[in-house]
Amino acid sequence: MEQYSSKVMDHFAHPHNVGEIENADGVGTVGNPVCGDVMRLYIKVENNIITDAKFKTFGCGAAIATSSMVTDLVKGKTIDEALKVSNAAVAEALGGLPKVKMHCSVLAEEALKSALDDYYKKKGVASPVKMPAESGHEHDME
Amino acid sequence: MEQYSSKVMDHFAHPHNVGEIENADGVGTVGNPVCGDVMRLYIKVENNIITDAKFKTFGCGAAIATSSMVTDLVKGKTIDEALKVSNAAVAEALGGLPKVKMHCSVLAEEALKSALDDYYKKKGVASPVKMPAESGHEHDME
Amino acid sequence: MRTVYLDHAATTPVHPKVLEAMLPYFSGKFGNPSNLHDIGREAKNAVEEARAKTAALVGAAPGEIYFTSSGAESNNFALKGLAQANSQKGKHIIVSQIEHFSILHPAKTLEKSGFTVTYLPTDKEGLVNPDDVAKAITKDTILVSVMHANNEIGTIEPIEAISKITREKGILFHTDAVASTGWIPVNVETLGVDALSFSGHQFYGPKGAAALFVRKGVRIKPQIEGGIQEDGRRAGTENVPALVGLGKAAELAAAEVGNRMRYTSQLRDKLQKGLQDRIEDMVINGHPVSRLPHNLNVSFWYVEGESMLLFLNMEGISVSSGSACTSRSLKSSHVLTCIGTDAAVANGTLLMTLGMGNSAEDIDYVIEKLPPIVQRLREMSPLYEDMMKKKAAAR
Amino acid sequence: MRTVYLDHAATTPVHPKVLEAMLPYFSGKFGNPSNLHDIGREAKNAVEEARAKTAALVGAAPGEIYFTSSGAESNNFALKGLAQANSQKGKHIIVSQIEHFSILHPAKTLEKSGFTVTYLPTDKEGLVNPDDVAKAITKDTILVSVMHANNEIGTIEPIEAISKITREKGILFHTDAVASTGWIPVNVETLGVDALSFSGHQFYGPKGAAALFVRKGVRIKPQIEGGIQEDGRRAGTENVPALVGLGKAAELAAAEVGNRMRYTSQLRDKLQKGLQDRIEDMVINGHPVSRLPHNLNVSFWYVEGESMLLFLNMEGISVSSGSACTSRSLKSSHVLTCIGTDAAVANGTLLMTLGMGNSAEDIDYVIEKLPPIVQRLREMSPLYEDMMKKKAAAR
Ligand SMILES: Cc1ncc(COP(=O)(O)O)c(C=O)c1O
Ligand SMILES: Cc1ncc(COP(=O)(O)O)c(C=O)c1O
Repeated sequence: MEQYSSKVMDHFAHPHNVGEIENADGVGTVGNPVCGDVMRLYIKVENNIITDAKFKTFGCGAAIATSSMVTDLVKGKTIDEALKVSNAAVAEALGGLPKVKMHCSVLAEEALKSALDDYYKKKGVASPVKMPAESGHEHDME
Repeated sequence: MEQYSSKVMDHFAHPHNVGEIENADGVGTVGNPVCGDVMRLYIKVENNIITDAKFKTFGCGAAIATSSMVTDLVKGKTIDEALKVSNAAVAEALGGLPKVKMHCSVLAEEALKSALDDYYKKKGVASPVKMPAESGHEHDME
Repeated sequence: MRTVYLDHAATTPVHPKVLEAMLPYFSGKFGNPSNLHDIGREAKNAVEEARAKTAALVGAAPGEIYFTSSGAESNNFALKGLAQANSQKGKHIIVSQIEHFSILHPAKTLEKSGFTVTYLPTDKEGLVNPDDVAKAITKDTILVSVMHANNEIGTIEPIEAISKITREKGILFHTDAVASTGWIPVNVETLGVDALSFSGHQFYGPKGAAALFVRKGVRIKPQIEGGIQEDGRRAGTENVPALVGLGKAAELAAAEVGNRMRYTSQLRDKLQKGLQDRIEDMVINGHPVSRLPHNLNVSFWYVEGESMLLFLNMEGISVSSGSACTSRSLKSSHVLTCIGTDAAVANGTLLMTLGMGNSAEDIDYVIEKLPPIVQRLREMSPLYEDMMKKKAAAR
Repeated sequence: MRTVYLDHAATTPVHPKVLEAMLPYFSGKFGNPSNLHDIGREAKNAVEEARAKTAALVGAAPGEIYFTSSGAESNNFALKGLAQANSQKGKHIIVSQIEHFSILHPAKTLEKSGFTVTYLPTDKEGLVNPDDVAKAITKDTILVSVMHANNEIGTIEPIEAISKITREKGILFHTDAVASTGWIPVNVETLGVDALSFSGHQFYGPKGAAALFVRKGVRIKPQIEGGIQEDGRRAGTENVPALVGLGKAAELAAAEVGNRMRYTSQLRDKLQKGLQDRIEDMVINGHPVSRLPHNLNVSFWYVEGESMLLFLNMEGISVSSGSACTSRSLKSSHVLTCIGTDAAVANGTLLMTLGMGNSAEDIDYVIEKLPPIVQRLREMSPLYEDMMKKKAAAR
């Protein structure tokens, strides 16, 4: 395995936005303890803008760092903007991820999309969210 | 390969009885350059006693040492006594030989027998010499 | 900051006396043992002296020791070499499911070339049942390989009971003693095995030097072919300094093994108790008694292994998550799967293996540092959140 | 007494800078590269740095270098691994008759498992004819292995001409560059090969560290299985200090190879001329021009090699009789047989290989000491006696 970037280690050692949001507007939980990662992402939405995002994650260093980064990235974004946040953007913002850990960024994107999907459902609106392909764990992109 | 004993190295570095005997009473040449050893043994016989023995040898350290030793051993012996000198006796007198070099002691015995055989022939007497089995090179005894 | 190395099952530092023994053989006495001149002889003599010492550690004759470059090579050599050389007698092999991959992968390769392999399960504490071995034996069985001690959970297998069975049936028995050698007594006569692997870097010897014991008269097919080294059974110029180091490490281990057992097991017990007293929902893996003295393998519910490992690393504490050899792979341990550890908690496993360089203060330090790391990660864990909510709801 | 080491083809001393580079990795930075903590990382980084340097020496990418424990292992890995992984395309292999036994014996083993092998002869100077390679190729051919330079007679083979042919036909080409690497330029692009073996202890690196270059995209079946090391292609805990040493030796060799060629060839030529001027009935083996710069292989009529070697050893001079690897066996060299050397004179062969530690005075010393040894042994030789008598009779 390649080494984690210093940015990954930073977000792992001092993750941003850890915790729950009471009465969140959207919550998404993805992953599986058997596979080694579970992410739960909470969002607070006001006037179509994500005013707060928090996470809880069971997983490796990269899982925690991508959770931290994805919550950072979406805060202050509109729902439409947040929908465009990709796993590649998360990985890039972290200064890259080891190949074998790219699936963690995919999981972070999934957690976000799942929370947004939940937000639409809670609002009673048809969800435009397309979940990424469920290929996370064999993902071997660069 | 095990190491040569100090006695072998002694006889190799300072071999006894190197040379030819002019008008020898018996000469025997055994071995083959292709196999890596050729021994030629000369004997001088007076009153049924081997009064002198000399050798020339093409071969490895053990071949030279066994040649030196076998000539030492037979000098002063009667023909009958000389006929009983075995390869094991030569090897033993040298403080042992590495397994893969035991064939050299066999060759030394053969050279001696061949010289004795020649002695009988030259005398015009039926030779009682039995040459050792021609197994020298695969010999792997201890 | 204190540094505490608790990863001796991955590798050990070279003992200063071992390095001292090796040093003359790099640039000074650098000969090739195959050469007949004095410089070659000197190297040859050093290798043979090392062979005698290495043999003595496991109670073998020097002529029964073949040097290799690693435990993995010894295992490959044993499994493939014994199977190939004895296939006229049959083509069935028995191994346990908790073997190291350097046994399991060669077994798979042999399956592809016409052998059949039975993979024996273990009980929940990692023990192979000798009765299972007896039942698995068919007329076609030529080889059994069960490890002496497991490198992850530390369980020591009932090798003597198994060898009784194999001897009765005239079947070859190999044991992988890479994890045990140097830490508990290992003797090929007592164990009753026909072949046994061990590796220097696991007991204060150098990397690159390992051995396979093969009982006199047992046939084995060379895997690295084309040289007169190792009695024609393993080609390649001998790694003289490393073999000298292995010999020295073997000598030290033979003299010290009792002390090592006492010292490390007492620290290990202290560590185990300290963690048990401070951390809830923690599982000790492996056998409670028949276990390597320096081994502690623990699974923590709701947290993942790598993140614990990384936080411990920041505190100067080195441990493994799962087995050393798979710690860069994503799969959770096949050993924990075999003993039936819940897959969810298997991912939260730490392997801590102690050594002679660890002190009681080191253990106190780990007992101080690990519980808050586990707690912090649990507070970050959605699985812990769910459990707490369930608990609260039940109240 | 002066000591003159003329056996660099058997092994070389570790360069002081190489040993210096290795020393921190035994007891200090002793980590297992598979481990994720800092101590493991440090070792991993050291191995990857060594891989980059080792790759650079032969013009490869770091990802194309697989570390092994010896040249013999690299050769076994190449021949069996490439054949096994590509057998769906065909089952015919071509090698030369003068390959090292670590190619020839695996070839025999492959024959037993269904492959067919063509063994190409050479000319009297040890050259393989590229046309012979072209003619030997069939539809079923998947692999050619011809050594870069022969370790006994030093002949450098026309690898580029052969690789032109194999590339056109889409056949894999491996070359054993164990004897050449570090002594003449070796570049996988220029040579046009798909796989190439080399070994550290042959060029001032440590024993126990060698490499196999495998071109990106070429499939090879692991021979030591069951670990994630070497990208899953060669299991076993990495021999970190030795690999660091190999990297350093590669770096030194890359910088120095021109100098090594000049320095050793000039001394070698002096030695060759000195002996030719003083000793009759002497044969220089190998190619007069396309030959390793530090190689001198000579056969002397009427005398046997070991006895010369032992007398030279008493004078402090270390040489080999025949190849290093067979010098403890009784058979005369298969290489000399292949080039048609008379079997009688083949047994009187000395291999002298020079190095950077040899001085002009050393060569003068050998030129002084060897002729009387040859003369003394000739005077002891019945073959010489016969020849002299024949000469006298003819006069
Ligand atoms: C041409 C050649 N190939 C392979 C080898 C084997 O290399 P090693 O000694 O590293 O096993 C040698 C050894 O001398 C050699 O000369
Ligand atoms: C039980 C067991 N067998 C084999 C091996 C492989 O040994 P090596 O690391 O020397 O290749 C290991 C390595 O940790 C092991 O623990």
